[in-house]
Amino acid sequence: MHKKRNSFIEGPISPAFIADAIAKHQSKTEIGAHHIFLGQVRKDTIQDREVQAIEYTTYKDLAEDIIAEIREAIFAKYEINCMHIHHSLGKIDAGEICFFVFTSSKHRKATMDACEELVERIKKEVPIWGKELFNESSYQWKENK
Amino acid sequence: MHKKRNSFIEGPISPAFIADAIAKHQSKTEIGAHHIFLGQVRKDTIQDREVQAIEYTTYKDLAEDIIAEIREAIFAKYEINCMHIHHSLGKIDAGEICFFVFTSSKHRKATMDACEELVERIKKEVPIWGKELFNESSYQWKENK
Amino acid sequence: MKIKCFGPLSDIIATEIDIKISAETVASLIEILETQYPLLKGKTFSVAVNHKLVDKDFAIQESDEIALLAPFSGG
Amino acid sequence: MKIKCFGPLSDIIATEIDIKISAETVASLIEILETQYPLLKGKTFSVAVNHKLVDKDFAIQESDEIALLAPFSGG
Repeated sequence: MHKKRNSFIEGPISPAFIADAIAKHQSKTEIGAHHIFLGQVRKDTIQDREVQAIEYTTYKDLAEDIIAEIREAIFAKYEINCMHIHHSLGKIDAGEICFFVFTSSKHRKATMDACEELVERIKKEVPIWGKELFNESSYQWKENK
Repeated sequence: MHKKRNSFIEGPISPAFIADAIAKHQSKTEIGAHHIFLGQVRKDTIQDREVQAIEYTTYKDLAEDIIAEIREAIFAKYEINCMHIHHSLGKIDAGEICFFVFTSSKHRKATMDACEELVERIKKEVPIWGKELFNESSYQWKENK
Repeated sequence: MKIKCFGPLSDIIATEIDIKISAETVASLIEILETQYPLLKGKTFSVAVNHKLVDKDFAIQESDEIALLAPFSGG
Repeated sequence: MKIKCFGPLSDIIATEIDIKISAETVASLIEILETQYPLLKGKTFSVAVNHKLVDKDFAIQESDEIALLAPFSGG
């Protein structure tokens, strides 16, 4: 059985957290290429109202299982050395980072493809919901296209 | 005329430098997606000799012109908000980062494609050379496939 | 029966309800919920039973944890 | 004439030489260099004159900065 991982972080993902994740790979000298995707909360204007923040919730028990399945599938499909997936929960202000996907491998092609597929699959398959918060306590539920 | 940029950094690119580049984008709230590529020096074994470091040189006057042309072409081709390109010069030890490409845009597809094309074009078109240093002062010139 | 509701479904029902419902399958449970919460009708969602995604004809028991999952919007 | 050599070409010639050569084009310059540095023969490289990539029939002058560029290997 796979060890259950904690893919969720309360609050925004800080640049320092990302730097730390990068630094941890410097002893892995078989790695030649890293690919990082970062999702940042946009201050979209929707019918004259500005998105101030997105509040994320998940159904954690199911989400971690699905992320574990996706990880396994990506490791089986691409020759990559490691992958890291982090998603924020709670209120993330516009301009802050809420999603961090990090793949590493010997050569760049595999890391790029793995990173891209991970991002697509997580957005589509993992039970996470975003609530776009406007001024004055109004909101609308985010929809992924 | 485009302002000449300094794309080169003496020595390795530190995780803190990358974190700083990410943090600078948090005020740009129209951005929804960042893509980062990092090249890391591999400790390859070539005919029983281990690569300890790569020493990078460039022909700077020409390199900056070519990078500026590539930037312009990528901005024309993809809907992206910004891009950053950094390459190390001098001796970069195995495990350290020597190449950093960073693209940002409203939606993820454009950032991914722009980042991938930037990496390919820079490796192919920019006059940079890597010398793979082994133990005991022997070396061989790196070849891009 | 414990039912958790996620995303916009939590606005229609609640984040969690514990109600007496005698339903043998997911499909019959949804039918009953639709009469109690008419706004649920026509909504797209998936269902998990005890943390596993299941089909509409999946058999359920009083002790199960049911989750109604609106379309995901992470990232 | 100042000639800079990059990558493996710097091992064959030097990182920079300043030599008297009367050559009117890049092609004739290369021909002369190949007689002085026989290891240059058969090597693939591109040529820049005053920081611009040029073809082999490009006309050159004594005051130009010539650069011989081995295949690139950045990244």
